[in-house]
Amino acid sequence: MHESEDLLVIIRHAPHNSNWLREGLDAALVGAAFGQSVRLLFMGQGALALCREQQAGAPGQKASLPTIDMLEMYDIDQLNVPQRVLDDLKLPLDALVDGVTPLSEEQVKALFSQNRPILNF
Amino acid sequence: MHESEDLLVIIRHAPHNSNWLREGLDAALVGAAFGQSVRLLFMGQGALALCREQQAGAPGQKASLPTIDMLEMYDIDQLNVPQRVLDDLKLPLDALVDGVTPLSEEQVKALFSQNRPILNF
Amino acid sequence: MNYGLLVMGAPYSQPAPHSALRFAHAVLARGHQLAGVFFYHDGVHNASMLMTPPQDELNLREAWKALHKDHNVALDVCIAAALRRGVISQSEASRHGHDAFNLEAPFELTGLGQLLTLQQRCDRLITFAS
Amino acid sequence: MNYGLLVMGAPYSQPAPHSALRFAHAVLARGHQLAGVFFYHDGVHNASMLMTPPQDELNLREAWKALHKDHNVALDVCIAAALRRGVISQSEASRHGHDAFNLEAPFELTGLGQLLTLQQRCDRLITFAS
Amino acid sequence: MILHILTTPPTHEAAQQVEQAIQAGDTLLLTEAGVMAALNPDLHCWTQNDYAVFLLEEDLVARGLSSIAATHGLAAVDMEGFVALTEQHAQSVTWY
Amino acid sequence: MILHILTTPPTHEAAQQVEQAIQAGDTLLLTEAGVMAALNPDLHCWTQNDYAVFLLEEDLVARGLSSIAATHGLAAVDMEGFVALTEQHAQSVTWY
Repeated sequence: MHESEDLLVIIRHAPHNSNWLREGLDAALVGAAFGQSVRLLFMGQGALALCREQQAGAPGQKASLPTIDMLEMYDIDQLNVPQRVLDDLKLPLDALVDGVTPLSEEQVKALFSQNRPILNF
Repeated sequence: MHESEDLLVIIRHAPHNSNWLREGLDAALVGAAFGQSVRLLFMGQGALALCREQQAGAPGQKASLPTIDMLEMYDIDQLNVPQRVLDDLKLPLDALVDGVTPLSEEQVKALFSQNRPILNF
Repeated sequence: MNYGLLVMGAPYSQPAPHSALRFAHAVLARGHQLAGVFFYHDGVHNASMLMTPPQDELNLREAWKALHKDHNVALDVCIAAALRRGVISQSEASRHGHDAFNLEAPFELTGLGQLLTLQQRCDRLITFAS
Repeated sequence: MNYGLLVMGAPYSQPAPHSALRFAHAVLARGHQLAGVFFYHDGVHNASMLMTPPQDELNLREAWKALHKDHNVALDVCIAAALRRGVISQSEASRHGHDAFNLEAPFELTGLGQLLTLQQRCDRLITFAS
Repeated sequence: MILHILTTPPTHEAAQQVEQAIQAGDTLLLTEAGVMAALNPDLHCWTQNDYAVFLLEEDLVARGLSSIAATHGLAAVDMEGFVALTEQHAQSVTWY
Repeated sequence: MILHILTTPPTHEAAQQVEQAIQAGDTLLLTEAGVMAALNPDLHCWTQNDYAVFLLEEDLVARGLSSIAATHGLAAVDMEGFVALTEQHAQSVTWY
């Protein structure tokens, strides 16, 4: 049994490229609905999930931004992204939705603790 | 309608990682069975398809080396790999099956001609 | 011109079929012919009758079916790629001892040779894969 | 110890389920318990009764079924991920107006909450994805 | 002349592979995840002069990268423009 | 201590991501396509001393890379060893 550290859900896939993003966010929402405190870490292309101007895609590809907007209703207010990811992608912070907190390399590593359940999408 | 240049089939996926390798080789074999002259170009991880020591994988993952060995029976004897791929992967030529021809950067580009049908796997 | 499409991604999991569908309509809108779509690799899942997306999302199989109905586009599915992925017609299902099936017309299970034929008879073969 | 597995790849297309199956047997061989396997993302295709690999290849669904029979391992499939990919049980099929279905016991369609429950009640949750 | 269609981000192996295949006079069309290249105007594809490069507008818009691409002055085509490019090139290769 | 499982080649984005997450004392297990790292003994994971790295033997064998890994003196575990690693680490993360 785990101690009651919060669930860390890692999102590494961009909108529209696969169903990974949506299915990762679903896992975060269900964790929150189960009463877990959920922290989200966006790595790599996952940071694109936070772009404020994203929309629906080609026919059949629903927008994922409404799910991002829904997170706060589930008390998921920890939206973290490594500063290094923003630098590597050349993604300006002001292109992202509000409430995103960039993390230093040490802060990222500190999220990985053996007592914390982790789901990596 | 295309002129009768040979079919170029590009293989870019390694054994056991997906079904891309097998399905790409199948396309080459069917092209040959249809009377097309087929040339194979192995790029990126696809070069691993040529490793002479490869075997079957975990349960349910069949070996693909027998298919490589079968190519010659279908008169597919042009097994090309960019020299740069071998360099990048640090893959020694003597770890590969017989009959592989490394190509220079110019030779690789020359394979791409608008009159040649291409299938990219 | 006469076009053919090769689609190698599964609906909802990969953008390839969604892009391909939109491209298909744009090809027709520009006055070209679309001879056929060949589904290979994970693209065979486009043909599944059991695909059940949420009600507010487009059912891609129905969209391909409409393309066939309205523009007579052939919808060919590689039989070897389909069977190993659990996409199967009634006749193949009974041949392999299954009670159910999930592929029916206008989708047709065919050999890979059909792809090479499509490539030869079309002016353009465009691949959609992600 | 008590183990749970999360499998997120399709048979034959991704190595993840093949690795997971072999890991499952090794876990049991070392005297551990295997409480359950949760199939998510493209892993839902592991449950398809219509999967028809060539005769000289292992049928992965049958291998999972044997694991359930011999070691009482629960085989849970995420319902939302499964339905959009065309993997569906008899009751869900009739609810959605399909004449056929391709998932039956010992595989069970369940909610994603089952994954979080598995993670909480197991000492180890190991993810297989490629 | 060949139309190369790239559906992966610039960090993906396929982006290096297209560089090995593309020749002067060819055209490169970035679609799906390929439009992530719009974030970085220093990438080789934007700084070279051997071949034309276009982004697919609908994929830029879907990912919220349309205004960034415009800021960087990068050329985009819509789906009709994609079809036009296939008309102009006898052969196409998709890299994924 | 966390067991990190990497299933992609060293060129894949996931290989960079695991480097951002892994800490001194953790363990890295390379499985599936991850065993391609055996070809290049100059990779960071082989030259650092902060964490232990293992290759999964069955995936090396399947890809014909077993003797190359042995030549480079790289450590491999079998499937039972994989289970043993999960026993020793309370938490695991798979990078794919």
